[in-house]
Amino acid sequence: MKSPTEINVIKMKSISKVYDNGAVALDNVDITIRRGEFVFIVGSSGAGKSTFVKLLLREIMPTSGHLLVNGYNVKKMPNREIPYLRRSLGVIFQDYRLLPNKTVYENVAFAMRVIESPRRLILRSVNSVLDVVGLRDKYKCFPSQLSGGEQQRVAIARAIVNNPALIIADEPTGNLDPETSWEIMDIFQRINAAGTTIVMATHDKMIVDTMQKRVLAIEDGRIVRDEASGGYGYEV
Amino acid sequence: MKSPTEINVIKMKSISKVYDNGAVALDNVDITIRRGEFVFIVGSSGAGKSTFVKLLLREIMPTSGHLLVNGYNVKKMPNREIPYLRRSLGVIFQDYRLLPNKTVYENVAFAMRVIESPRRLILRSVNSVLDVVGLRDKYKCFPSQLSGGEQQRVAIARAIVNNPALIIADEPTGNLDPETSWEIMDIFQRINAAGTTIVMATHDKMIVDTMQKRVLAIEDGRIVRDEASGGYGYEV
Amino acid sequence: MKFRTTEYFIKEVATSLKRNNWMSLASIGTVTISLFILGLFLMVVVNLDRMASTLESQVQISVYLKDDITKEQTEALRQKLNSLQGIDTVNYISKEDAMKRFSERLGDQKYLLSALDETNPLPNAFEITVKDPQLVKTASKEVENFPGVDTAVYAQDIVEHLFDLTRLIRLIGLAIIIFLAGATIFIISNTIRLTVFARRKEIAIMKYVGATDWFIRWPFLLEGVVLGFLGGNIAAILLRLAYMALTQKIYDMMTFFPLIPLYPFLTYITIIIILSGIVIGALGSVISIKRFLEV
Amino acid sequence: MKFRTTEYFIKEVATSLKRNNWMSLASIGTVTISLFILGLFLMVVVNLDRMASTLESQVQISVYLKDDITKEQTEALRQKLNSLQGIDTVNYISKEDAMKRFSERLGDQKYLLSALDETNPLPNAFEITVKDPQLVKTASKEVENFPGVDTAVYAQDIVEHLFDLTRLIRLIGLAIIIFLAGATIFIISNTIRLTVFARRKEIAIMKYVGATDWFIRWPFLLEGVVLGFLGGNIAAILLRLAYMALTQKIYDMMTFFPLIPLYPFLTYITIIIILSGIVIGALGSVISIKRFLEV
Ligand SMILES: Nc1ncnc2c1ncn2[C@@H]1O[C@H](COP(=O)(O)OP(=O)(O)OP(=O)(O)O)[C@@H](O)[C@H]1O
Ligand SMILES: Nc1ncnc2c1ncn2[C@@H]1O[C@H](COP(=O)(O)OP(=O)(O)OP(=O)(O)O)[C@@H](O)[C@H]1O
Ligand SMILES: [Mg+2]
Ligand SMILES: [Mg+2]
Repeated sequence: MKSPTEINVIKMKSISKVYDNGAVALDNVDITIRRGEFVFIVGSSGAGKSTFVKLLLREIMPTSGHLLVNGYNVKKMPNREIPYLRRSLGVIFQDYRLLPNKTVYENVAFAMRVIESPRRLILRSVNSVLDVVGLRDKYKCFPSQLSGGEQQRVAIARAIVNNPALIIADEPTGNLDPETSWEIMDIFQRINAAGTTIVMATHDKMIVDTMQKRVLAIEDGRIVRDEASGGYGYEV
Repeated sequence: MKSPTEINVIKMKSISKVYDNGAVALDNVDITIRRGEFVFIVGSSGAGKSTFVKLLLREIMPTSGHLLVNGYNVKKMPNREIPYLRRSLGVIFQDYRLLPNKTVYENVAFAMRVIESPRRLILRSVNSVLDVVGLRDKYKCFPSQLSGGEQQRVAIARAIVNNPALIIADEPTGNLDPETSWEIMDIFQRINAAGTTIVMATHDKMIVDTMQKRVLAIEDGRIVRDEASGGYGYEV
Repeated sequence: MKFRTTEYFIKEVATSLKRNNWMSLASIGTVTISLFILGLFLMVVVNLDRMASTLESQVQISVYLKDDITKEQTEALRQKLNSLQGIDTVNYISKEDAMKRFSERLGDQKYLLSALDETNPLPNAFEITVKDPQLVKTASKEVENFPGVDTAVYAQDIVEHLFDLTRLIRLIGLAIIIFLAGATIFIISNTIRLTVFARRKEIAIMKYVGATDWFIRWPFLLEGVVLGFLGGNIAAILLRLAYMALTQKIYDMMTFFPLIPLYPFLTYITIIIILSGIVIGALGSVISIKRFLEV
Repeated sequence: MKFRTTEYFIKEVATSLKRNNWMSLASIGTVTISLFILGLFLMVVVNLDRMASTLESQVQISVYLKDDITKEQTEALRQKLNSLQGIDTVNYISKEDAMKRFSERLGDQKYLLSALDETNPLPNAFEITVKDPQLVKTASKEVENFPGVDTAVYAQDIVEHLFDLTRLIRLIGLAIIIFLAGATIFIISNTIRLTVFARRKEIAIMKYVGATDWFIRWPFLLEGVVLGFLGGNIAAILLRLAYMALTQKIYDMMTFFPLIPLYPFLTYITIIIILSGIVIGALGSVISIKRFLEV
């Protein structure tokens, strides 16, 4: 991890993203997120939340602007450094992205294998993190043998197993029941309390309203609200 | 569609489902759902909701028991009749299942092509249903060019385009913001008012609590609650 | 199946070929190369077989005549030989002709003939060829008993070697063609299977929204036919070019080595190759999607 | 790379081969068949080349000696011929030997010799062969000027035809081998590409969770090596069996048709085929995943 003492974990300066087909997903976004913050990204379907997330791990390139994540200059970094940027993050993808040919255990362990952790540590960490998300007894299953929510929890386990300094979660509770969602939020809160920055795109009004954390609202690719401790913001 | 006058759209008698790896997903379930009902299936992650749904369209075979859907004897029907059972249903899958090589328009139209609808009717119906879910301007996009919520809405559009007598929705609002979710629920309510039976597995406490419809609660594969007009049932 | 569905299938195939373009190209490439190899060796083997037949048909029996028979007797003998069953050609070689040939055959040792002092010890003869070379032995035995015939001889060991050789050529040729045909079928259908495998999820989804097996199968089958047809065509064109070039090359280099003439040979090869492409492509597709349809 | 990672990669390959088992089998099958075909024609072409060389090396120059030279002069001539550059063998054929051979060659026309009245018009001769058949012409010219030599002759048109034939055989053989090598590379790497394509999403996911290109590449590369090695081995074993069977068959049928002896020929072929399998498998994998790594 580069410059771990940097105070700004994420720094976006007039970032825009226009997809190949002309869809404008982000439009001149300026955002700074500091170490240790817990930030909700809210916004209606297609507002640009996932685009925001994808920029952070350089899954996609910003069309214009300047972006710093964990000290990496995302736009200008050489390709061979991308893996190191990604290792400094824990990402929960909206579509999970589990390896279909690997079991639950192997999927979570994979995140540790890429950083060449010792086998013993892998065994210990994976088991404990599977415990945390309540999937210890499913460790041998393949993703196709899991329910939607179980898959989502494997994705969560993989994202947190390496204790990254920044966790980026795209809709991590979309397929979880309220009870399990709260368990996950509990975990996030504890991780956050230990100093980890958390950025979470979500639709869950109840969670956002209850937690009273910083809220970034995106609409049509623009930041329309940035409250230090706010609610979901739409009345229905 | 077989026997459209049958009063029971779904009739499950002591249905059990044990997966190949020994996981018991449904355990001796007895359920009857009548024409025109609106039923929520709730339950924690891994409770067996999707298994319930998958049985209805014969994606999986029950291990034991007796199951009638839209007049089809799901367990004993010959393979060549399966497509006709499925055409009598509109299914929204938890993982969307859009055709990756087809555009939004083609995906929705596909459900009409399989029943060999006339081209003019396809054009009209698909456009109007895309309007309903708010994706008319994305009709040319491929699924990979859509946000999570947009993909989910394409799946919804495909399920309702043929006006099926029974709509089965597995977590249809998991990736939608509250506002869009309510729009979808509005549509469902209107379709239901016109006589369509709707079975919807969901985690959305707010929706279930507000709508006050019949609620089936599954826990560890067993029906633990069946209320004519209930709430989500868990306090958090 | 309604007309609009047929129309839809055709559009489907065009769209699919375009959207899966590199997979389509990969399949066409594989079909082309496999069928080209198959066609090449088919042409070689057919040519070798022809050559073997030519060689076999050139085995002759020399029927040496007694010195004292008359023109009429000779003529009668010719009739008799001609009417013999299984005889192909009958040629009269006078002793003068024989001497001329012999002196040519001696080449640089021609001066040996000067020792003969202008006498010609060679007999008059008929040279006969038989239709089925297996008949050489029996025919020569029979002919030896005809009136006016002194002896009937043929190159016994050469003939037997020749039969061995042609049998071997045919055997190996057939083995190669059968093996290559099997290999072609395996490789093409394997490639198609892999492209279908890459699309197995699509197939499952189609079934989940109520498509019948044939509704899914038709576009794949048509696609297989198109791929096989295109690959087969390219292979056929390349084969034509190769054969023409080779014929020319061989003709330039060694005129004594006759290949089967271009037409209608190339037409047959073209038809065989294109048909093989279509059939393997169609069957490969249909068989490959079978296991993915069971959802 | 740490040891535990190497260990992990090896386990990965084993697991992957097992979990993608039919794709692995499909790849091995394709490698086997392609390399078998390549190897088969490699063996055929090498044999034909050998045969062509044998034929060429048998071209002789007959050096006819003047009738009046002495034993010493003959001996001196032999020395001179032996010391000539590019000469392979030198054989003395006395006029008696020559007559014996000639009478054998006449076969059923042996009675012609009776007309010679026991005189022997044949000269003494040396038969020489040259190392490089291209030298035949110049060598025979040179030898003709040696003292005691009458004429030096060789079968001019046959030699020229022979050269045409061997050149053609070599040319076509080389063309076929190059073409088949290209086809093998195409088909194998195409198959591998399709199996990698079926796993493109996995590759992308690995990159998204921070794997370096080489971390992803190694297991694929090793898998390619294993597939290539297995396929190559099976092909090599089949080739050995085929060649042994063929040698036996040909030996049984026609003893005059000598193939290259089994060893070390088969050893070379085995090495070439297995190495090709490994190299194509490894390169095919590495090149195929390249475009999927760019995420
Ligand atoms: N193909 C399968 N093979 C083995 N086990 C399975 C398979 N599919 C589901 N299961 C198991 O069956 C149980 C019920 O799964 P199901 O998908 O029905 O849950 P669910 O209620 O839909 O959960 P969620 O809300 O998370 O989607 C789970 O424990 C799951 O692990
Ligand atoms: N690869 C792509 N190519 C073209 N357009 C895209 C692509 N990905 C997303 N878009 C478009 O960009 C916009 C923003 O998408 P994004 O995925 O960021 O939305 P989101 O806020 O995550 O929505 P959701 O809550 O539904 O997941 C959408 O209109 C979408 O259609
Ligand atoms: Mg999103
Ligand atoms: Mg589910």
